[in-house]
Amino acid sequence: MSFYAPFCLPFIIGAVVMFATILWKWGSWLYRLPHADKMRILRGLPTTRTLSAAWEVVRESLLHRRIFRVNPLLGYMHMSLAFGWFLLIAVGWIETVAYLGFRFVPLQGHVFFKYFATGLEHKPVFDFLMDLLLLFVLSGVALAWGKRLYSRAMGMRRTTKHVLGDRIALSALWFIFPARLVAESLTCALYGGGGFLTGSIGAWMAGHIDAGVLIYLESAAWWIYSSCLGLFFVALPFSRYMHIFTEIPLIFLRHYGLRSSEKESAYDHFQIEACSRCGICIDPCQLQSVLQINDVQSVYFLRDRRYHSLRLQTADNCLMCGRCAERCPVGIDLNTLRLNSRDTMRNVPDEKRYDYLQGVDRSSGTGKVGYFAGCMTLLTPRILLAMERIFKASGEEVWWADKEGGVCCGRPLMLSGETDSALKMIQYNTELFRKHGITTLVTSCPICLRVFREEYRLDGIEVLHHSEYLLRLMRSGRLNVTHGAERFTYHDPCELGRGSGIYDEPRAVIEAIGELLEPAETREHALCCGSSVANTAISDGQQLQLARSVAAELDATGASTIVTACPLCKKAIARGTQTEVRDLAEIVAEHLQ
Amino acid sequence: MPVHFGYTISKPRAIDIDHNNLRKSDEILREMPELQTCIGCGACTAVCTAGNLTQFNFRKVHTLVRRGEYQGAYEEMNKCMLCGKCRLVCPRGINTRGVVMLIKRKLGDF
Amino acid sequence: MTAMKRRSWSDYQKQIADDKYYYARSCIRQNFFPGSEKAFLDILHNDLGRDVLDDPLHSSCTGIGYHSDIVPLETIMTVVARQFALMTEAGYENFISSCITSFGVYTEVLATWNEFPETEERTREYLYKATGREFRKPTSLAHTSDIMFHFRDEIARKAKYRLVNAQTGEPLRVVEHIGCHYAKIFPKSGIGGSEFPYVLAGMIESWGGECVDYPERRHCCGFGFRNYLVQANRGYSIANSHKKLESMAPYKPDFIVANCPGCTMFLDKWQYAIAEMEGTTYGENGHGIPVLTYEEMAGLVLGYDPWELGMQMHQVDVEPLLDKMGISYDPAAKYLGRNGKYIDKPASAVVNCCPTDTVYDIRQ
Amino acid sequence: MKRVIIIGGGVAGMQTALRLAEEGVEPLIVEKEAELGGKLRGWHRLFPSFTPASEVLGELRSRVARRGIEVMTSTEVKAVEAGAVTLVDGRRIEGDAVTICSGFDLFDARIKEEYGYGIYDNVFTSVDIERMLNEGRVARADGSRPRRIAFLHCVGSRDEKVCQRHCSRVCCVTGVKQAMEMKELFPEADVFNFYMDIRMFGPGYEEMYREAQQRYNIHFVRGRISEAAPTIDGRVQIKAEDTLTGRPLRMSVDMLVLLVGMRAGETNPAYEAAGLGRLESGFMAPRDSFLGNVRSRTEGIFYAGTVTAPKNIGETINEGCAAADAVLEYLKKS
Repeated sequence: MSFYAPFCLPFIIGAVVMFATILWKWGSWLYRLPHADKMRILRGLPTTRTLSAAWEVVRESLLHRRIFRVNPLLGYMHMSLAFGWFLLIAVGWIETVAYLGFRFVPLQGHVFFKYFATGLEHKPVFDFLMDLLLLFVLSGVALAWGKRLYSRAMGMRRTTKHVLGDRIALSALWFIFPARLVAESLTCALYGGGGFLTGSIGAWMAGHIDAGVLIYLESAAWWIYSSCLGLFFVALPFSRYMHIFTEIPLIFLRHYGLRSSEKESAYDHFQIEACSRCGICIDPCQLQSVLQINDVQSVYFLRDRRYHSLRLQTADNCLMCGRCAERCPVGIDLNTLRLNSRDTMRNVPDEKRYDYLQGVDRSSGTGKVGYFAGCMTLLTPRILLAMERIFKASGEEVWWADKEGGVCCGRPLMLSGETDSALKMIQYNTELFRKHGITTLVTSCPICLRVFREEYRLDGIEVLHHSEYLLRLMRSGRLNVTHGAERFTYHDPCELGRGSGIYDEPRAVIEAIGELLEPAETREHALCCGSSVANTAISDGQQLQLARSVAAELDATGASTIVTACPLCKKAIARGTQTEVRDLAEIVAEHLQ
Repeated sequence: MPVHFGYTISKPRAIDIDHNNLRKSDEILREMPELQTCIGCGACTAVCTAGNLTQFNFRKVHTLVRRGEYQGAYEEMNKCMLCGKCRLVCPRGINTRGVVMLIKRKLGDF
Repeated sequence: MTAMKRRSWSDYQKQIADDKYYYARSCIRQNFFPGSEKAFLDILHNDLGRDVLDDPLHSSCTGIGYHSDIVPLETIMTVVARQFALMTEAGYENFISSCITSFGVYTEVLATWNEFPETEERTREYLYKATGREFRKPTSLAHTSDIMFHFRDEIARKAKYRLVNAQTGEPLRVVEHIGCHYAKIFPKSGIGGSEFPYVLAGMIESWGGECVDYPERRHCCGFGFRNYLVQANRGYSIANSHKKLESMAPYKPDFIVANCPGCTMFLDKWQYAIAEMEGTTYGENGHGIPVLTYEEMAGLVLGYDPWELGMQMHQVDVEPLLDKMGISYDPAAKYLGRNGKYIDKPASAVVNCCPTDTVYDIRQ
Repeated sequence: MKRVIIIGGGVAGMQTALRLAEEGVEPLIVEKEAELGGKLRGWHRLFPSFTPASEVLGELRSRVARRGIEVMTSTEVKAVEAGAVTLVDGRRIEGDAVTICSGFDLFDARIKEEYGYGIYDNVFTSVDIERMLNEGRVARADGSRPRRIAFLHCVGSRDEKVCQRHCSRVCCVTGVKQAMEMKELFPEADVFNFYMDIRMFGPGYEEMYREAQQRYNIHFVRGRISEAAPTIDGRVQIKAEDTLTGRPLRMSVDMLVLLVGMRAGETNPAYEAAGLGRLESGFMAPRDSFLGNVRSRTEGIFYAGTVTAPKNIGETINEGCAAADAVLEYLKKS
């Protein structure tokens, strides 16, 4: 039995191009990985991480569990296409084995088995199974068409605007399975067999169409099917469908501990090309929903970066609130990729920069607990005064790092991509903390907190956000607050919540004082105040628009006071509402017993 | 061979708009038209961390840049820590951090 | 448009005496342009038949010391009082001064006495104690350029040459430069006010020339006393002349005329310094722009011999100008003293400049 | 019927007359020019709404005509007293009250000689610009399009040197308005406004200023031009200090526009001779700044409009009504 017919050619060429390209891409990325990352892979391979990664591949790449969480219909659509196709291939292979036993069958033999197997005795079980799977996939295709018409049904207000290459690949993909259905049905019409789907349609065709025409049509249908496959395969490595294969190594590498950092690395390619441009990141983006900015979201950022057409304007226009990363079904570290893009585009190392910091020390007080107010807290002195009262009430001896003004923590510089310059501040502040011998560092600014925890090397110094610190004081009985009937709502600062994973402590503190009302979108899904230092592209008026929309959601809770735990959020939200906006420390200080 | 008499002809201190090349300044203002709305209140400089430690004066530097005086502007702007306090106090709502980065981007070669 | 100038000029008119002047010389002009003050006296005595007393008893007004913060106000007032006393003793009451800064000093002192009569009393007391002299304030105070302006039409009538290019018949383009102390301190003290004084422009127009209105017309020459006297500050001083020369150069002026000792010297000599320091030369073929005193200008118009006027003392050669005006002169006599001996010559302002074949040098 | 003599037929005079006529009093407007309208006749569009001045003027004039208010044009007043005025030709007109609405005079820019108005071809005043806008053709003296225009604020305002200590108030916003008009006519031109302070006192003025900066890209330089001089190519070289950078600044411009201020009306000394108070600025002194701001020291003589201080059109119209009310109250009592 020969497994070759001229119509197989497009498929064969497509498959060869696709596999060659993918292998070349993966190879070069792996080759260019930093040495430390290569070692991580080698060390991780023989461990259970490999198994858990494989399990995640099944869950995410085939079943698309995370998309189900976004919207069940959307999840089913992705699952039917991915898992359905996978099963078609897998069951198809088993079918071949069942028919022919274990012998070499070329790839096209598996794929076009129906065409080549006309002379063999039928196995109705497989006919039924394969038709069922085809129906499964076709239902996904139908949903995909439907999504184009009405995406809201799948929980998406907006979908991605695709580039031409993606559209070609998408069209090819849409036609693969209908073409297969028609081709297989025509073969059934001529030679009999087939399951409930192909068999029935084939029988119907045989009854209505002249046999001569059928032969002609059959040949054409298989050509079309093969061509669609070939076209899709050629387009795949260069289009968004590269994610189908890239997500798999990404999951493994992630399990081996590889991460993106503020400097670009070869690992970033796995993340970038694992993006399916599903567009789930668009809806959560407040720049889109409030400001109608439509071309900067993570999907577009990754696309532009992948095709080397990234503009600084796009890289800069992001609040880095992390709402998109929270929803990304592939789990791409979107903020870090944006950061290292900014680093590439803007970082200019300058040894002499900030030399003027030498010898600056405006700190006061002595104590093992150091308090770092941060630049923004200096513009919200109520927080500073509240902290002063709290420290006094708890009997804590405090070293005030920057009450009279200090040096910035360095996070804003990092966020803008001037990574090397930020190290100057990091170094300066680290030395300052060390010099004064503190063991605990408290800050009321989540922006500072994040960089202290992630970039500073403060071994031996415990870094706490003041929400954590306050709760600790209250739990240990050093701070007693009165509980009243006041109704608060809480705004999660991005850097504190999604950034540092601190959600419960501020809530516990508030609940000790009064009633806490949650806004519609809260915790991991909380909105950004809009004044994020990460965004240098939007205007003051746009910041205000964002603040108003956030404040509206907080006001809708009916709380009399909006509480937050970030000086910048406090200032930003206060611009958008008449309701009082206070820092956690302020309400604690006010309710001290 | 120039003769040295023990002094040199002082260079004029005046900002000469005819002589200055305003192309970069125009580009900057095109990208950030709100910079023109600066009313010179100086709140940005007053609040500035770098300005309190050095001679750095954000208001003055961007005004000079607008007049086509680019010399040294990049180095001056490099003193900025980008902490963003100035943006919070600007009564005109100017995106000051954006201005710092824009000027640095445009004047990196001066 | 010139109508407006006339209007502003008519707003600032001052009384100028017709005859019987008491003449106060300048300290520095006699070194820089020794022929000019003599020319003034000659023109007034011989051509115009006026009475001018050139009193050997009078002294410096100490203006240079005053403007260099060395001489205190009381001292300069007393010195000025002594000059007035000499004038009173000689029986004159029209005081004229050859130096712009002196003129500014006399104006300032008189204005001070007017505003604060007690200072006048004190000055009278100081003068009497020191010298036993007493004085009357002059009935009119004028700068010698005011006098020349006053007689401009009379001079024009007697003119042998005019400020006109003899070959083309075109009026010469003249840059006029007024010393700062002439009217910038007291606008009323100058003819035509402080912004656009008419004193030199009037002479130029009367004698056939054309004033150049260039952007830095009102700018200081840069002398500035302290700024020049301290060597370290001289770069600032020269920068001012440099700015003026740069500004006037596109207008291709035929010559500069000034009414201040310092300005005339600096606009002339700095041209040489700039050529040496920067290699920039001005004027036709880079030969420099001749700088004249108004007495020299009047002298040329009246047909005086240029070497008699002391024009060989200029850094920038004046021969191109003389040729343009069609004035005949003896090139060989340029650097000969009264006794016929060679008196040496200043360094040529024509340095770092190409066509040396056209340089006027009698030794070649 | 009571008769009120109104000196001056500008905005204030017309509005006062209209209000009086509405209340059944017979006003008589004495106007020295040949037609009603005062300075408004020379204006093109009014800040901050860019309303054509002719709209306001036309409406006021037609209302005056519809009411049949008596107007004496080309008639100049020599002296004023309570209840009568004497004309230059010696005639005496009697009435029951007098309202002085004689307005202001424009500062003569030629006095600030250093700016070269009347000396250099391309130095203009704000009034010239309004005139050119009305004529429909703004251009340099040689007819060419300007590529760089400078406006100088406070010419004849807040200047001790010309004995004009007061602020003329409206020139700031006029400067902004004209700068925007220039930018609309010559989008490729650079426009610089040199100011000492920007005083945007009225509603919508600050917004207009901001728009001029952000949308029109007009450069505002804090510093007063010290002098103007001609350049060889017929432009004007100006010098100022950019005080916000502490550096001298110079440039040549194709047009220099002087925003001339308001000076006290030249007939004000004549009113003073009649025993009415005058301020140091030369404007007439109202009885007090609050409850008596449209009354003179003399019973029966009232003020409206810029005869007492620089005002904009809206304020002047309001004051016309206020003065008329004060007159009516006075007439009721007498």
